[in-house]
Amino acid sequence: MSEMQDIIIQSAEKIFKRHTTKELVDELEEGKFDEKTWKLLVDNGLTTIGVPESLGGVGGDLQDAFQVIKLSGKYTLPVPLAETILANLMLSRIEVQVDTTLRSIHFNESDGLNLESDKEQFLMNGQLNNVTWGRFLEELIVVTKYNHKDYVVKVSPQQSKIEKRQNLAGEPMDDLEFRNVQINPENITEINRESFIKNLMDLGGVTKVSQMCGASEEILNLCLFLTNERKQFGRPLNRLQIIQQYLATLAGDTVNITTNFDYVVDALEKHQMTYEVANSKIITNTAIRRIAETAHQIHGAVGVTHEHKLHQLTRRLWSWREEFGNEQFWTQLFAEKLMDEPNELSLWKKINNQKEELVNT
Amino acid sequence: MSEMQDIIIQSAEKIFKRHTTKELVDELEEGKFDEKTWKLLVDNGLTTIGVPESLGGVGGDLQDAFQVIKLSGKYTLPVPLAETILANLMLSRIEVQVDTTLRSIHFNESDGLNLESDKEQFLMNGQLNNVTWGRFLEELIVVTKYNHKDYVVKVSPQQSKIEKRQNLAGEPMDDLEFRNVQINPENITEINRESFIKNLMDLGGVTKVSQMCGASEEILNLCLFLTNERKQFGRPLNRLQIIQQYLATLAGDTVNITTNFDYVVDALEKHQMTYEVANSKIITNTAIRRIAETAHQIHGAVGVTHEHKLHQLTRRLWSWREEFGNEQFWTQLFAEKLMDEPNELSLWKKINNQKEELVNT
Amino acid sequence: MLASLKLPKATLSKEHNEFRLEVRSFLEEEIKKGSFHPSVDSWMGGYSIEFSRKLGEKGWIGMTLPKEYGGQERTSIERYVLIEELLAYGAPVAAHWFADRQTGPLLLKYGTESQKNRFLPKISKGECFFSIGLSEPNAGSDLASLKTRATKVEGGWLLNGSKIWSSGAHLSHYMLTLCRTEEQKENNKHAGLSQLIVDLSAEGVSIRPIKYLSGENHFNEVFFEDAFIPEDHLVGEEGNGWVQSMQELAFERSGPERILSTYPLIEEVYQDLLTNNDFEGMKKLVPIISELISLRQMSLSVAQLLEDGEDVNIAAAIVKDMGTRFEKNVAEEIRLIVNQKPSQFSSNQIARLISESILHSPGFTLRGGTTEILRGIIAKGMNK
Amino acid sequence: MLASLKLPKATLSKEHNEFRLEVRSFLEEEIKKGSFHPSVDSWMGGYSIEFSRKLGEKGWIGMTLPKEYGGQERTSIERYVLIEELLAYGAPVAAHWFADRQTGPLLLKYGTESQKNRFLPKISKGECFFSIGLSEPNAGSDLASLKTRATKVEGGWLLNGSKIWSSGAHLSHYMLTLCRTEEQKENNKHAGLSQLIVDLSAEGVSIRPIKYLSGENHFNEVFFEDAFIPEDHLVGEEGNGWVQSMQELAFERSGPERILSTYPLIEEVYQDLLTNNDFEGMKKLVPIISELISLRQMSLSVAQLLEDGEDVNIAAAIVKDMGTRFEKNVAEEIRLIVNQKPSQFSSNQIARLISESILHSPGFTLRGGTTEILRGIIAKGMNK
Repeated sequence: MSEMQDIIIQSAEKIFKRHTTKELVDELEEGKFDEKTWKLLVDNGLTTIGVPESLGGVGGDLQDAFQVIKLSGKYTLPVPLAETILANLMLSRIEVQVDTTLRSIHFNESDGLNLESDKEQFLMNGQLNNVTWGRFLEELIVVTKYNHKDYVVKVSPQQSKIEKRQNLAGEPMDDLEFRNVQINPENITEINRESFIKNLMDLGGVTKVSQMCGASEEILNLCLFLTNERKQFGRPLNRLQIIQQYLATLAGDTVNITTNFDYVVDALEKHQMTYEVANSKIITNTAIRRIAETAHQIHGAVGVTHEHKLHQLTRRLWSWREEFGNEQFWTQLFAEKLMDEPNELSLWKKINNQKEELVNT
Repeated sequence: MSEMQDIIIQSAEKIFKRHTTKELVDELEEGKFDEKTWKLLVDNGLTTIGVPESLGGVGGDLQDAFQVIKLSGKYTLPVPLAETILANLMLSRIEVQVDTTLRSIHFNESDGLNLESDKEQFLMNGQLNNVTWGRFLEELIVVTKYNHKDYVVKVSPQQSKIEKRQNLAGEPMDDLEFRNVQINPENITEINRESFIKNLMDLGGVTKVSQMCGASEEILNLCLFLTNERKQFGRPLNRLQIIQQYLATLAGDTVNITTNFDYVVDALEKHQMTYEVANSKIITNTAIRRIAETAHQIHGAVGVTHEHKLHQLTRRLWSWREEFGNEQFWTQLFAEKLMDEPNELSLWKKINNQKEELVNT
Repeated sequence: MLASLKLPKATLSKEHNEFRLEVRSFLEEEIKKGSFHPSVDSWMGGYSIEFSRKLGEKGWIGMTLPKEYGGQERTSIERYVLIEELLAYGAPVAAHWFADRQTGPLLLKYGTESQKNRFLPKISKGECFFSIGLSEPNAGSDLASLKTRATKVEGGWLLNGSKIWSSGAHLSHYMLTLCRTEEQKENNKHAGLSQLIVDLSAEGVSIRPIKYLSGENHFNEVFFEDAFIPEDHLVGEEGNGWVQSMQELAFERSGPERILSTYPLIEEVYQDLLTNNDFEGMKKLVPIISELISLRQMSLSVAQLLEDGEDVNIAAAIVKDMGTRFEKNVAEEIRLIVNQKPSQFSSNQIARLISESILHSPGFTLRGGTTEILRGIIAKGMNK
Repeated sequence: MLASLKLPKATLSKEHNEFRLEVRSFLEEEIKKGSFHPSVDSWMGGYSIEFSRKLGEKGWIGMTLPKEYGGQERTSIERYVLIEELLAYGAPVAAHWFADRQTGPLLLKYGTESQKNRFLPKISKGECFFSIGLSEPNAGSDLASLKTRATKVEGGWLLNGSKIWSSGAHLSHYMLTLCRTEEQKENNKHAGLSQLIVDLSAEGVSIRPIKYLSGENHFNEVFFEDAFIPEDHLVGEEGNGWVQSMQELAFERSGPERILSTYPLIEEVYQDLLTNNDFEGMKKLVPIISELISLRQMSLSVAQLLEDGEDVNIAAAIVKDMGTRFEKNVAEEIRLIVNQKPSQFSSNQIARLISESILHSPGFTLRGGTTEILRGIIAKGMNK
């Protein structure tokens, strides 16, 4: 954890709190991009957090970055701060300079992208589906092949044909079609595909976990507030036994995923990763279903109105759990890891990191 | 439904009620067989119910048989009435005469039985695992091959080497080893294996569903009684909101499986079977987990003592759900059926029996 | 087991099955013609005046009503079959839903001859839509503490107050409104309530739509400011409104709309699994299909109980509790079977149906009696 | 988020890991020697005087106690690691369990010098077993309404009454007994209670075993008829028994024994899936392993909070609620992964462990505070 973390977090929260109103989030759903908030984030260096200054970032470590992303989830920021931070973190991993561009990174195993050369330029063709924030991005980072090698390519979604779709939260999730889009060679970087994708899924998975943890904490706050304020038959709701049972399970799920979040970020930071991200995304995704359901049941009819804040959080939870691998994806990966490792180790030893290198560090 | 059903049910219930005490059930667990009750059941013709008189039974239809079996579950009969009725029903399907023998039928896909001929006799060799009631049976019905043909064989467990095991309810579930056991040719009947096994799994599955429904009804009774009688902080338990929620879900699960039971028996009776048994065993097995858990949670510490009646029911539920196919077995079968049938029919049409023969009957 | 928990096994006759096929071919024809696209929760969100008219022409609205009032005198089991088919195919039935399900039977039972002649034929033709005015702002689940007040004046009442969560009021002609016609009494909160038919286009009546979380518009708040209600718009007995309303609610708890709201998604996924020959996926779909089948059996049994004139209070609450939880589970289980990101306005039908199902889910276990209230009814009912 | 819901991330040091390996090789050695077979819920059902003695020799009972009283002065995090290993390997630790977990720390905090000198070294050697006497017949969850009464006499008290659900009392030397030393007061049910050490072999003390549903014997009812308790068997302050007892309970809610009771089954199934190269089965085991990992993180975090001297009331209740539900789920999920019928006394290890797990399950969410009580504590705690 960087020493600056407390200060960074506090100043980020101050900005988010002051500038993210329910109305601004509503406006996103109506198709407006909140330029003002975005500029503020850029001006405060929040979009390049976690990237070393030598690569154009403001510095800080992964802890800092994910804590800011968690807060962005809590305040349901109507701009793609999490996406841009993630894209910048990934660029910095391959030593590419970052800047203040509004960018995101997109990867889908079934992407049908194609890069061809055309004299000094390259041409990109193909279709990308479900690109979050697509229509508003200045730059999209994609992974593709050229001449049997793997590359990361920066491309502008504005040069594609955009079919506007949206996710469950009303955030843009567009289909982009690229037809002979020219790519400048300087926007192409060769990569080791396997390690890049693994890295991306790990950081992407934890990005989503961060956002979901932030939103879940805020949901718990809303539920505690409501059940304390609102009365039924003359007593505050939280005096009802059944409401208490709901609040307790809601708190349990929330504490579970947020505690786990701290452990997974620590493991990422220390590069001591085996199954941690899989585990984190699985338990967080699984908890989301109960958290959203319980919160709505507690809130009753008021909570399903568009006027209420609750759905801005629950709809995001339902959307975010689908990104960077759902439960099935990570379960598959985790199971493979469990099958792969040497059979002579018991499960207990495996989940207690009984490997020489770990015991000796 | 036979016209005699009401009378049969009433007289059966009278016998069960009078003769099945908690103590007798305890004694079974201590290894004693309740000869007296068994004789009473035989004398009252209950062991051959559902088998036509022409084949040695007392008559009645499948409805009658399964209603009696359901009651035997409710009263946790410490004798294998359900098993003997089922064995007799299966014998009657292949036109074999039944009698008052204490018998059961055992089938397991992995059974390693072997029949050889030895002059006029046959010799049986092999191992059968998890034979319910094994040590107490006069006769066991098994399925085996001889000379590329399939046979049903009557054999006496008393001629096998018996390893005494038990199921979760403390009922016998023994491992039997047969070594050169002589089989009289009149105890061998050729069968069409595929249809016999299908029949056996269907009738066996519904037998278990019947018992589980009976026991679940009794559990609900115990819970209603307890929560009405017992007080906490001066009020009957059933005035507590959380207890009400438990009672309601318990009632829901119980009504669901018992209602479904009536539908599946009707379909069996009318030979209008497609997915009905699979469906019934799946939903009943699934409900059992919740029913047993909720009943114990309602009963608290008192309910986990051996002195209390509750565990005689819940432990049987946990045992019975494993017999004649668990959820995985029937799910596999149901899924196969859903994949097999013609694709042009929608699911909706399939589950509404939109097939010419059914619409026209 | 308690008598109230014993449900009869209902058998659909050959005639019922033939009627089912008749409805089904009509619906398949309509889909082919493009008159609607199957959608989930179509009894809440599927609004089509044209489609309602067509059903009216077929005699499939108010079909249990006497012929003299425009009905078909068919049984409630036949109506049950009809509703199942409409919902399974995701047909747009929201417009006439409440008039068909509640107002028609209510008017038949309590209405005056002139009310029956005036409203029932139009309801049956799909030309007269009703909304229900029960809940009020800030009243929560405590329905008995209603504040909306009808003051007697020459020839009728002046109505003041407001109603909330009225589905479809912005698209309906009338609202069946429960209101206070006498002062509230300390010792009997249920006394002094009456049911009035409010013309939603009348002076003094205004409607404020309440957007649902997905941005759609189903609910409304309806305000009354000295709205004049003519004398002959009183339904049933003055002061008997509470009893009449509660009967209305209990009768409609266990219908197919408490089980099938998300069925169109199941069907689509089933077809998808078949097409892809995905056996592992099919195994995961089996528990859903199993639950669906047994819930429909229970629901049909309750319909039979109703037809037999028995008390269905507990049984209906059980079906609604379990059925609505099932409706909610459907999308949650299916999202782990198919590889489709929920996406609104997607070109992929499954991605769209999952979206609709998840967004509509929170309402399933709230509308028409929350899970917690239903369970209270069940538990208390068993202890009587 | 509320401060009480923020748990610190605890880090196990290299030394902790080395200690873990030390415990582990000891246990593997013992299993190899056949001194025990791994079983589920071994802190309740695994009774072995020899094994307790061995742990005592290693210094692994009462290990956080000061050296002058026979302890090792190790941290509670080290004890945490020890307990995890013991339970994961299903070692028989029931005999000394309560003496190690509760009585030792209690006596250290509240005991007289002479009590500490007399009991603590023996506890640490695994030679002195304690049982806990809290609940009474017919009292339900209302612990404050205790009736067992100690009447002052020359040199001590005469004890009358009875205690119920005392695990292991039939095998223990002493019982730490909460009883009334003053008349019950209307306005403060918690006043006038004291903790006495009762010698279970003394005259006037009798023990009636209560068979568990599986036929095993864990619980007892303990009767006192004019049993003489010497003065110096009072623990702490006379009249302060309620506060002392509640501290004891809260401190021990979130330990590994609320998560790992059924772990030996998970391990066995994991090995089985590996051996059979069953990938589909492994995928079904993943959610269980995931939940296990995150629950252990939470539990460790609470141990850290305790070590830091913070209030753990809510956090510990959360861990116990979730952990014990997890313990219960294990067998239910696993029975659908492996193809083994639960069978008691089976030669198949999985069949036996599933049996034990299912039969012990009902107790998990009852003992040490029921699910419902814990959730009440959590909800009320958050609203303070």
